[in-house]
Amino acid sequence: MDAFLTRDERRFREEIRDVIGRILPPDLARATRRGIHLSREQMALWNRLLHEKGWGAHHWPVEFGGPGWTPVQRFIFESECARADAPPTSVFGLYLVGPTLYTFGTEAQKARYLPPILSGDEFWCQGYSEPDAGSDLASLRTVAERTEGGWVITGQKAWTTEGHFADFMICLARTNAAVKPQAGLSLFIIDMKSPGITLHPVLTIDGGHSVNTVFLDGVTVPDDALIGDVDKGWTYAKFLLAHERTNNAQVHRSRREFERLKARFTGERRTDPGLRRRFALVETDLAALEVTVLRILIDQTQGREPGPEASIVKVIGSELQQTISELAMDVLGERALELPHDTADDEAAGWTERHLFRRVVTIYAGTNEIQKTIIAGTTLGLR
Amino acid sequence: MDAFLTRDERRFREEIRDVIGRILPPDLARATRRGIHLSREQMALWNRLLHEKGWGAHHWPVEFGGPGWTPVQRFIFESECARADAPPTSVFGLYLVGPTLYTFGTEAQKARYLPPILSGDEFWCQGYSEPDAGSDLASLRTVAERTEGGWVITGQKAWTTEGHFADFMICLARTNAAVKPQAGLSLFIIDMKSPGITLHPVLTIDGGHSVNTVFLDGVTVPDDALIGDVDKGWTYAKFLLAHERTNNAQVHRSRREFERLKARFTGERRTDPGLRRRFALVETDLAALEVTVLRILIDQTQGREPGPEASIVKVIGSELQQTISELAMDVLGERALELPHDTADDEAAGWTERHLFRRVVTIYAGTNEIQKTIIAGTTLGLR
Amino acid sequence: MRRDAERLAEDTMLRDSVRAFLAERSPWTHVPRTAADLDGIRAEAAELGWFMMGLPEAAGGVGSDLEQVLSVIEEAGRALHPEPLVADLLLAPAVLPADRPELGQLAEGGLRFCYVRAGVTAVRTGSDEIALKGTGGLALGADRATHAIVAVDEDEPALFLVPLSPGRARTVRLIDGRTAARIAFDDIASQDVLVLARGPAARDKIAALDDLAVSAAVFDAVGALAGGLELTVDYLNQRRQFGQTLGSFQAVRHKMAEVYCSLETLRSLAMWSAAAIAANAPERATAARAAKIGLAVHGLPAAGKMIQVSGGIGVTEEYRIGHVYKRLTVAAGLDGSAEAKIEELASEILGEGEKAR
Amino acid sequence: MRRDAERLAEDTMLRDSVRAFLAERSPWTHVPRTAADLDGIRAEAAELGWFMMGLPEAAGGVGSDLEQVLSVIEEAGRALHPEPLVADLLLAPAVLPADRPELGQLAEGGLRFCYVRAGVTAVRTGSDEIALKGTGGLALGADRATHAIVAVDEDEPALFLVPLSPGRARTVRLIDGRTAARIAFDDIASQDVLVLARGPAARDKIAALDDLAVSAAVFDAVGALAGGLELTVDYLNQRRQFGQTLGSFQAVRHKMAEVYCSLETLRSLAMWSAAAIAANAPERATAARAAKIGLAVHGLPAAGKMIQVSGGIGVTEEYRIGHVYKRLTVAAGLDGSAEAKIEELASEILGEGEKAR
Repeated sequence: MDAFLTRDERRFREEIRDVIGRILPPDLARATRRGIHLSREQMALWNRLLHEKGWGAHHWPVEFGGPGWTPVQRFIFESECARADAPPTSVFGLYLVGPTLYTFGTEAQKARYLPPILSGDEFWCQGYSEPDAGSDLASLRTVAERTEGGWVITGQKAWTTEGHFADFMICLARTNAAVKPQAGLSLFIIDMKSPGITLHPVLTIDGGHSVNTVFLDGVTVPDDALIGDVDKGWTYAKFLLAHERTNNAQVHRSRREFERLKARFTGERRTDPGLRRRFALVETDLAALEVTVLRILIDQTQGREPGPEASIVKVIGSELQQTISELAMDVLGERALELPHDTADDEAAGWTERHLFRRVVTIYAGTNEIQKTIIAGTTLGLR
Repeated sequence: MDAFLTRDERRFREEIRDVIGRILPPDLARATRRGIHLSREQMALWNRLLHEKGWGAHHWPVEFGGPGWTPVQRFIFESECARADAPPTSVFGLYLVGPTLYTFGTEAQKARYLPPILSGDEFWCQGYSEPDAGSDLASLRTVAERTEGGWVITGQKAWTTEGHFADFMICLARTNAAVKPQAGLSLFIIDMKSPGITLHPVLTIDGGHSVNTVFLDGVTVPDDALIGDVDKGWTYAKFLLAHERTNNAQVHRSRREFERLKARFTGERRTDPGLRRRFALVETDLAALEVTVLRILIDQTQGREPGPEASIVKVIGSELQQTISELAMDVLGERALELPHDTADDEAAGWTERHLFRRVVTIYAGTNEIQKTIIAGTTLGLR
Repeated sequence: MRRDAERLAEDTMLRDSVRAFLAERSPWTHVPRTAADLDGIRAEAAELGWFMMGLPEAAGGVGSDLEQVLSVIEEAGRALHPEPLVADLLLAPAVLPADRPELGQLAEGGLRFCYVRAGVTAVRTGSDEIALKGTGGLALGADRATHAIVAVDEDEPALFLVPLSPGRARTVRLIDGRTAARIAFDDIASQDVLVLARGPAARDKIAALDDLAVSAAVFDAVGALAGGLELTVDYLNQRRQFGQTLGSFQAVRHKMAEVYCSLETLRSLAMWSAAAIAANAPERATAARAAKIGLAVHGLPAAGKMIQVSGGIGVTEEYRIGHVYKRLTVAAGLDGSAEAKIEELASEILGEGEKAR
Repeated sequence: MRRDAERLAEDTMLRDSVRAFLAERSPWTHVPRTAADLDGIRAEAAELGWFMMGLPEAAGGVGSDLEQVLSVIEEAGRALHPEPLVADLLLAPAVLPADRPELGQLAEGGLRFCYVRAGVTAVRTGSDEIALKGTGGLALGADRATHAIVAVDEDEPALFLVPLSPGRARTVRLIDGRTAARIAFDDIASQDVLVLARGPAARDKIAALDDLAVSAAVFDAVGALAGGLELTVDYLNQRRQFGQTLGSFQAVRHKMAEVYCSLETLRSLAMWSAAAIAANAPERATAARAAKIGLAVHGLPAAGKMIQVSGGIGVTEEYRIGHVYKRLTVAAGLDGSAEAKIEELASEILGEGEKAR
């Protein structure tokens, strides 16, 4: 992708690469290669190390602690983090809660909650989805009732990633049953240590634990736990989904993993014509996705609104993640069939776990079917 | 597929192969290889030659002139015809009109119309589709009005293959506007020489002419032109669509063309790993389709109703036809880009014409989308 | 496939009884079964005569044909039954001489076989002494097997029966809940190694075993997919979103139609390979190759699509459809990749690419 | 791609004017245009300055950059304009010395170039005499070209400019309504052959021309697809079936979303190759390869899907979408297959398969 970068940006990349090379602990890189369910400690450590450089939240505005980078610089930074096998930072605090709070929160909320997200000291989870409201948030049933000086929240949240070690939940709850389903929702901050919260771990298809079901049984929150206005939660939630969609493409992780896979693809199998062909096709699609993401970011740099191509990177990126991990399974052969926890082969364990877990990427954050419906309607104008 | 055939069936195959080898004129075989829009004379000649052997309508019951073969014998016969590059016989008379008439027609209709179909002396076209009723037959607008001693038919028929040389049309027209759309349709026989009929040729994407739009402007037909009962046309039409679905798989033509393509795939390109891989995948899918068709036929032989697998062969077979012709285009390279009429390369001309024309096979006879909806509902029971 | 009415009725009865037995005794659970549990199920299956099905009559067989034995395998796949049965029901009966006492013990459920391919070589140590060297490839059930059928596919091919002492191989737990092992043969005493075949006869037998193993693996996969399809249709007809059942969405319906097309395509390939094995037809190897290819290019994506239409629940460990996907992943990954079979098939139908250069 | 506001405004103005001109002067028809008709359009395009765009300023160029010239190509693709423009707008300006008189004639629309790859060899007949041998591959517009740029890619690579006498090559009509020819060079007098480059410099120039030609062909395809998408969305929003618009069916919507994903993927690859050419970046050849691969694996299937959702009308000669499909088929099939590019790309990223053996 060098053809798209300015000389300054390439110099910036060298600097970032150099710093990351120095600050990233090797066993964090190894843990990132080996699996996807990292511990809070591992993610927090990396967040803290970045924060020391002023890069704790590289996409936040400068006034809230961001480094003031252009979208292309962020692209480069993310790419370099992936390239070094740095662990992902926790997506909920940094991508979901932070922007929500600095856009819609009170000054007090910003002052209280943003700094510990930035530093990696406090973790968040999302409380949007419910057992009967996954992609269809309008039908969610968790209810928040007004009480003296606050709200009482009751309901059940599903697919709560990292809920078992989060400090807070950003929770969407119904505050008005009288209006149409999407209009009566509000956003709340819930302290996960509150009485009335019970968690059930949900194991995913790879056998790992990062997802939970959260039961909210009359959980009391104070008045200032409400974000923005009452009954406007759906608007806020939608606002966020429309931004940061490029994050869902996961293009940098895909690139890095694909480069590792190339290195693993050695010996006799390297002549397998079918596998070679699939490598070339992935290379093509991955490069195209990198350019598409860059197109969106360069548009942003030039002050233009993201064009319609922004709607497609989640669909393409998630399918590509699966294509790459399927190729990896075939490259690894028998090794990839062993239970990841049991095998001594780090690389194989990592691929197997990722491959299985990644059946989810075409389902979460709005299934690809829903994304396609949106593309057809909003982008293409099909009626 | 030999593993599925009895010794008698293999002997039967030898006999058929031997006869076809003797009676098929070489230039008919060449014309079949070179293109898809055969003339009436070419199709009629082959039909006549088969009729001389008693094989004019190999799938009809003995009492109407069929040879009395089992479904598996018919499979073998069709396979041998394709293998010899025999031209297809006209599908409308033999597969659509014949079975309709011997199932629902009067004795007089059978006596008048069946023998010339059997011998190849009279050709038929279908008058089901309309410009606004392709896959959605229930919305068709052609009207038949009762008159003294007959009916007057007015409307417009679309996608009328072979209409320009057919003697008769089997026409679906609305006879009752008072009932629900599908209930008020009737089936008529129309003499194509009747006053009031105008044809417009419709060129297809390959530049060829086999399809027409037919305007019916107050065309008068006698009472005995009605097939079966008034207002039952939809039932009759559906009955037929449910049978002979294996014909839509076109598995024998696909096999033959694929074998020819293997032979063409010589020289330097034969080592192209991507093309080799695609050949192997087609071989797999083609073999699977042959077995699936055989499964349906063997079920019939054993007196069982066709199982749910009968619904899928049109979808699979049509997609496979396209996959094969796409592979052919890549095997032929530049040669395949020349207008078929212009090129001296018979094989390339045939492939190019077929490739382009075959964009239609996933659309006609009920689009594959409609077939999938049927599979999901009727076969799988999705609600 | 071509059966008379009597045989068809017998087939149906057998299939129903196997399905009912597994539903009762081995209902699906995401929790791995204990060895004791599996032993109990095996003992009852033996009483039902499962392990006599494939035996020649001289060895106490009950005259079942290949199609019937494969229907048991298919049902085990449908139930995602974790015990590998292929070596016991099909491979051992195909290669052990009818007079071997092991067949009788097998019939009673007392033995467990595994089939070891790749990685092992044989060395003559004396005039009639044979020593095996090396560690075999990952073999299903090898961790609990009492006997290994070992194929050596070298210049002088050979096929051996090797009794295994318990606990000699480390159990490898697979992603689909089944277990396997890689057996090291270096320290097995020569006198314990029974030669089943040597030379060209061994080559033929190994080829036949390979095709049989692939065919059976594909029948297992067909069963797993068919069970998954049933489950998924039920789920889609119940679960509602945006005010309608999931099963009413056109995109979901079409995806499921494609799953069904894939399943029946795979079933056809499995049936072809079975027919070719039963007839020992020249197309036997081709059909087995095609079946393995079909497993990878049709079966596995179909399982993936069922996860997709199931949504979130599809990726949870406690829901069955993910285990269908994992069982097929294991089947596709064991005993040689589909990519290799694609290459073999290409060379078969087009000639060697390299030589043509 | 990274343009300041002024440049962006200029881009938009250019694109709009080209689109308007082609809509007015070359509205789509399935009937092949006459040569006179094409000549008339060309003369007007020349007056608008199209053929000056790619020229160096010394030769009368107007300072357009590659991105802008490619936007003209893309618009010509969108209009399915049958006249090939790539050799005139991009290739000739890239290889002819700035002082050649042909550039001036080109700017006025008086010349037509074609690019001939493969099939031609060069023989030294005297100290400075060159004779060309052989017949070139199928080259777009070669039937009407006044000059051929001929690449000889042998041990001693060379690049030539050859004037062509009218009517020397038989017109080959292509399926997409464009015309081409295979030019025989055997009887061309040596003194008529102008050597543009020789040796390593020629090799570099040929590689650059090849990448430029591929990139332009993909921009043409992107334009054709984008025009087809617009047409198809309109059609789907109008045409009704089963009481609703076709565009309201979920299966149709999803297929169209996939078409859009394919189109934007292809556009990204085209933009990458253009950026790499403009920067003469090391990734130039990789990007061109990827663009050609994308044309085959994303572009062509997307065009096929649009035919499918259009139904019956989609396969008629008088409707435009089939011609989009045919234009992409020609683009994919000319100048080396995508399969070959896939192989090249695999070797580039993985090393030679054969050597690793």
